[in-house]
Amino acid sequence: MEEFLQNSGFLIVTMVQQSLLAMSLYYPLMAGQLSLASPGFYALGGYTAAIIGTHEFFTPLRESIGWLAFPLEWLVAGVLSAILALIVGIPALRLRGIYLALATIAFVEILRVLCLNLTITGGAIGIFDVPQLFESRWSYIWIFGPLLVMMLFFSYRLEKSRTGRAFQAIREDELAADSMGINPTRYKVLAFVIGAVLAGIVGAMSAPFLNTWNARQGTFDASIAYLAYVLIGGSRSIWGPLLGGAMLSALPEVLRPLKDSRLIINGLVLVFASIYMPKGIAGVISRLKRSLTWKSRKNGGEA
Amino acid sequence: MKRVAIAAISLLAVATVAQAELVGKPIPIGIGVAQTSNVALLGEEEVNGAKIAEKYFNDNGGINGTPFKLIFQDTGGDEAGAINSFQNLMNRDKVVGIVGPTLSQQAFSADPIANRAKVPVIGPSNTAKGIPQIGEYVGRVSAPVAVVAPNAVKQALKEHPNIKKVAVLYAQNDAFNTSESGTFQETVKKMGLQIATIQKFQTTDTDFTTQVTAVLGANVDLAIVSGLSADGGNLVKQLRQLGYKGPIIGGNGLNTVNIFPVCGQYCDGILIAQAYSPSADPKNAINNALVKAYRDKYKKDPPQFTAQTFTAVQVFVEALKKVEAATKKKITQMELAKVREELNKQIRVGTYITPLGKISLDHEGEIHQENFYVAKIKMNPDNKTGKYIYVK
Amino acid sequence: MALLELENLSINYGAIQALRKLSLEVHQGEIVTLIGANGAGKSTTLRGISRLLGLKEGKIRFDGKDITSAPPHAVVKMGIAHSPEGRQVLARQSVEDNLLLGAYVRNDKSSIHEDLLRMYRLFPRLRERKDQSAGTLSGGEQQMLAIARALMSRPRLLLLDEPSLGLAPLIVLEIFSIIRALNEAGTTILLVEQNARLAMQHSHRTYLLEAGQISFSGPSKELLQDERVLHAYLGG
Amino acid sequence: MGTAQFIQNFLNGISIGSVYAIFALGYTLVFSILGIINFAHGAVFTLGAYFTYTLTVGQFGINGLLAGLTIDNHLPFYLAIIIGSTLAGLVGVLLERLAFKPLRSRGGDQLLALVSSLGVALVLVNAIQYLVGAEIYTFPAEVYGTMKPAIMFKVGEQPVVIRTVQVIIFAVCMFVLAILGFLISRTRIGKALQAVAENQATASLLGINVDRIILFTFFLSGFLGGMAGTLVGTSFGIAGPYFGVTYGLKGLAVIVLGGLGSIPGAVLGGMVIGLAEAFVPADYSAYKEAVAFAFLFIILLLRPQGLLGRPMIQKV
Repeated sequence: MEEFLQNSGFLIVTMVQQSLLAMSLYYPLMAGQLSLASPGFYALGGYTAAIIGTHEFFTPLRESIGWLAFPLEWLVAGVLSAILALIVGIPALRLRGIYLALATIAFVEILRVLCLNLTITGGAIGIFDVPQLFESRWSYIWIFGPLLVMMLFFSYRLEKSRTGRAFQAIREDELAADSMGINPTRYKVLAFVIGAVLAGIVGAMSAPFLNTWNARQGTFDASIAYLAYVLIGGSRSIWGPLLGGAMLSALPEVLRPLKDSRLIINGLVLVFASIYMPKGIAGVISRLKRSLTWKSRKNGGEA
Repeated sequence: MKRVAIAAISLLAVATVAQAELVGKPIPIGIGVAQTSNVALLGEEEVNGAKIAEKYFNDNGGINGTPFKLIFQDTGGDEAGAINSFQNLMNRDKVVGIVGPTLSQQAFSADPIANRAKVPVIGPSNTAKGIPQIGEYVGRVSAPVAVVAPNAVKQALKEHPNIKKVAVLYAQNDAFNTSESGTFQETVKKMGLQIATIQKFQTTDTDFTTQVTAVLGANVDLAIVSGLSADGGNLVKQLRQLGYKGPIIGGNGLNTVNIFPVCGQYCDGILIAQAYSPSADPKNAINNALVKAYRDKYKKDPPQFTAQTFTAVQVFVEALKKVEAATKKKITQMELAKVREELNKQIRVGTYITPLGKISLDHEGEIHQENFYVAKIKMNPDNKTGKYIYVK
Repeated sequence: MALLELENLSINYGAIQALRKLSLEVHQGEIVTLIGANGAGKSTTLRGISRLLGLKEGKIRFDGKDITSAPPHAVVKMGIAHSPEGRQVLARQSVEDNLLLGAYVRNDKSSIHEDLLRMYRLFPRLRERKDQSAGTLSGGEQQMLAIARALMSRPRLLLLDEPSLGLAPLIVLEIFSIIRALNEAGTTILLVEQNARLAMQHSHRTYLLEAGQISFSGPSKELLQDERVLHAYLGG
Repeated sequence: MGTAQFIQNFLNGISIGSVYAIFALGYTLVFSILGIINFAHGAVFTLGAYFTYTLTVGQFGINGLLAGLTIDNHLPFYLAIIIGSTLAGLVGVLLERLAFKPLRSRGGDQLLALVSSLGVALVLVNAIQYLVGAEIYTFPAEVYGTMKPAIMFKVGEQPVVIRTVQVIIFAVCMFVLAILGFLISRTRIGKALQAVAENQATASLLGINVDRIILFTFFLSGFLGGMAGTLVGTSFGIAGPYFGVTYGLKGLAVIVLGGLGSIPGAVLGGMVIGLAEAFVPADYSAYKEAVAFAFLFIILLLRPQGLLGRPMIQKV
């Protein structure tokens, strides 16, 4: 068992981490907004943690509070992400559909070029030797895991709340929601900020997890990867991004024995998954569940 | 039933911990470089070097008669991929040491993990500052370019004493080129020359018209280009096509035969700062062997990353031999953890005569390389192939 | 023999069954009207015939040939033109381009031009606006355009969906006289209409559609006298 | 900035812009008809360059399955680019059949087309690497005959220069734009294409075989992509399997700026972004990369339909 965790621990934690990032896309989507900004906030969070963790300016602070520096990093990353999300979100969320997605992609790219050029972000090399919270990669499950559980619980509560119903209403029909007295802009920005804060915190947790941080984290490729997680997982329930993120991020590793052709197969899986699972993995599961219960009821009736 | 299962599992766990693992036979050495993604252009050169080294050293008796085998795990181009590759090599493939990863950024991510697991790593192409300092198990055979660059500038001045104004161009999204360019800029200033313009680009760029016309507008006498093969080669080509006639210095990233097809006839005359030269020392037997094997197989001279990866494998092989000499035991009869520890010690002892010339790794794992080279590119009449003519 | 024959046609919209085993016939040279309440399945029937909608079951025969599994464009080629409900003109294209696209299935260049002129004679208003983009036309003009465009394919069977929708009474009368004229010139017509009385006055036979099924059918003249039909659909 | 400098920057901008534009033409074509972004366009672009390379030079490098293979029958460049682009067009057709059509006929979420085209891109790029490695392949300088590599003229005392191959790309770009313009607004198939782009159901009621028009569009897009890939390849070399993919992102900025789905818009968008990049002052060249995206962000806020686009009905 220990050996298994030694070897696959990093991958398992990565699956949780990517699930969380997929979830960060899900909240705006709950309110009908296709935002691909998460990698930007993920990068911001990572830089926040890496800078607080390594910059000499923060040395006295780190020395005085010890391991509490880590939760502090998460907090600061969350707050900064929220502020940036408000600045970007308020103008950008007037856009819809693919236009919003494109605007958020632009945001991610602008941020990337900025990080590549600033001194504080370490330029192309980035920031390395980021202080560690745990010795082994597997132990990072103790921060990503609880965050995942918390987010699941949060999503569950959110869906049942007034806010969640407002999101739903906007997703179904923004104009109708508006006429029902729901302020679409407010809720759209709120959903965007929730996703941004989550991505920022995940980034702050990931900098120690990956040992280093640079401008290659949080790019257009990541935007598209997260979108694939949500769509292949299923965009109609929180389980979708969770499953999609976990499975798609594990796929290239699972295919590792195929060597040279592993990414070809990975691509084929994406194609077939989108064609044969239009409602995502979550959709397939709920259909299976339905057909099973239906069958058992039918069998029960006949008996 | 359940309890029995748990007991069995814990027994197994105890057993694996208690029963110390021996090194497999043939002795496994890991190669974790980028075989996919857009970094694969560099990774492929490394794979080729590793494969030639595997054949060469096994044909020459392996490790005192015991053969070794290389195990390849693709890192892809990102940090997580590098970690996954290293984890697989260390835990599943049970390698004694790892050659990799391709990029410095990946090294900052994956090397600490190998270091904590006490698995020796030799970087074949990680040149950023701070790599050997990651930990005691991390070393490299790729010299940080600070020592290489000044020579090229000196050579250019020797050939063209009238140089006054210099243009510096570099790929800003690449760690190596950014730091190399920094060194170039310092050198230029120290020599009392004027930096007339600094132009930045991306390794993914192809069109350099803006940068080139800025250089032309600045009326410089020397252009120094730090880039990788595709972008650097294109930049040189466009400089020449648009009428730049002065000397060009290429950074170490241009030290690859891969640029020949890119800039073709326009490659002619570029001064290249080299950490490896296929032709500098005709008496270097091991380099001759590498060059011959490479030519036989690929019909051209080996690029620097190929030579450096070959060297990394060579360092492992020779250090393994030293481990056997020191412990008076066969590697295959030793515990894996012990071999890794001893191997790491031996890597840092003594010198190696490699295709890079005479090198050693200091206690930190930093390479000390006796010779650096400056070469001038001479293109063949077909304008597709060429050679590096060693000038210093 | 019937020109068009529907046999036990069933069509689903998602989980909702819009048509249930509907059968009807249209003979060569007829004008047949399909009337019924909103949501009874009138437009669905037409969309089924022109193959815009997939069938759950049933058969469609046109001129003796089974077209049940033919794609929509093939159906047009065989001689069925469908002027859809609402403003289904190509708004970005000019009026003339819309008309020429109506003749997309034809290869006889010279007679296409003749037909174009014929349409302009039938609908002078379209001639006035021929270079305007279709999106700028009024509702009535768009309706005319849709009909004219359908005619440009020289159909043997014309499916007309709500030609009077949203039009001023005078224009409605104009359109119905055109329909009559077309029919006299040899085009068979299947008509769906809200304005049931008017449609029945201009047609040979009528089918009454209720909840996806035919509940009544017969010669229009007889149905116009029928108490129940009068009561339910003709507001009298 | 002097006149000469201004003209030089302008020419630089146009020449960079033509590359963006020529990439974007096929990209925007598929969007115009299906309302989706085809992420595999960059891969088809790359593939076209490799096809033409195979037909003209036919000499493979040292990595991949085809390592060391040499094909002795060489075609003249003009023939090779046509056949190579046609092959790329056929790949486009295959792409539509395998990755897009099944989604359409199953009525899945339109966004899934992004994922499946991404999957195809992944397959193509890695298949290329599997076959020919990640090496750089270049066309011989003679493909355009014996021309001077650059054109130089003087404005006042100041020299102004431009690479000949850039002039060729610009000319081809304009030529293609004219041909496409004619094809789309003057021919039967072009009219049908416009009808399908506007409303597929209505188009099918006119007897237009929508499926075939979509297929034709993908062929055209692939053909244009393949040709663009070849041309750009002659200018810069084929820098590995990711060569075209790197244009994908900036291509998005280009087609949005010009107006999603607008063909003249793609050309205009390319030129505008090329010019904007060219006029970035030398001291800020590090931020040049961000210019296109700053433009993208701003244009989306001010005029989401782009410079030449029509106000859009939501498509996806």
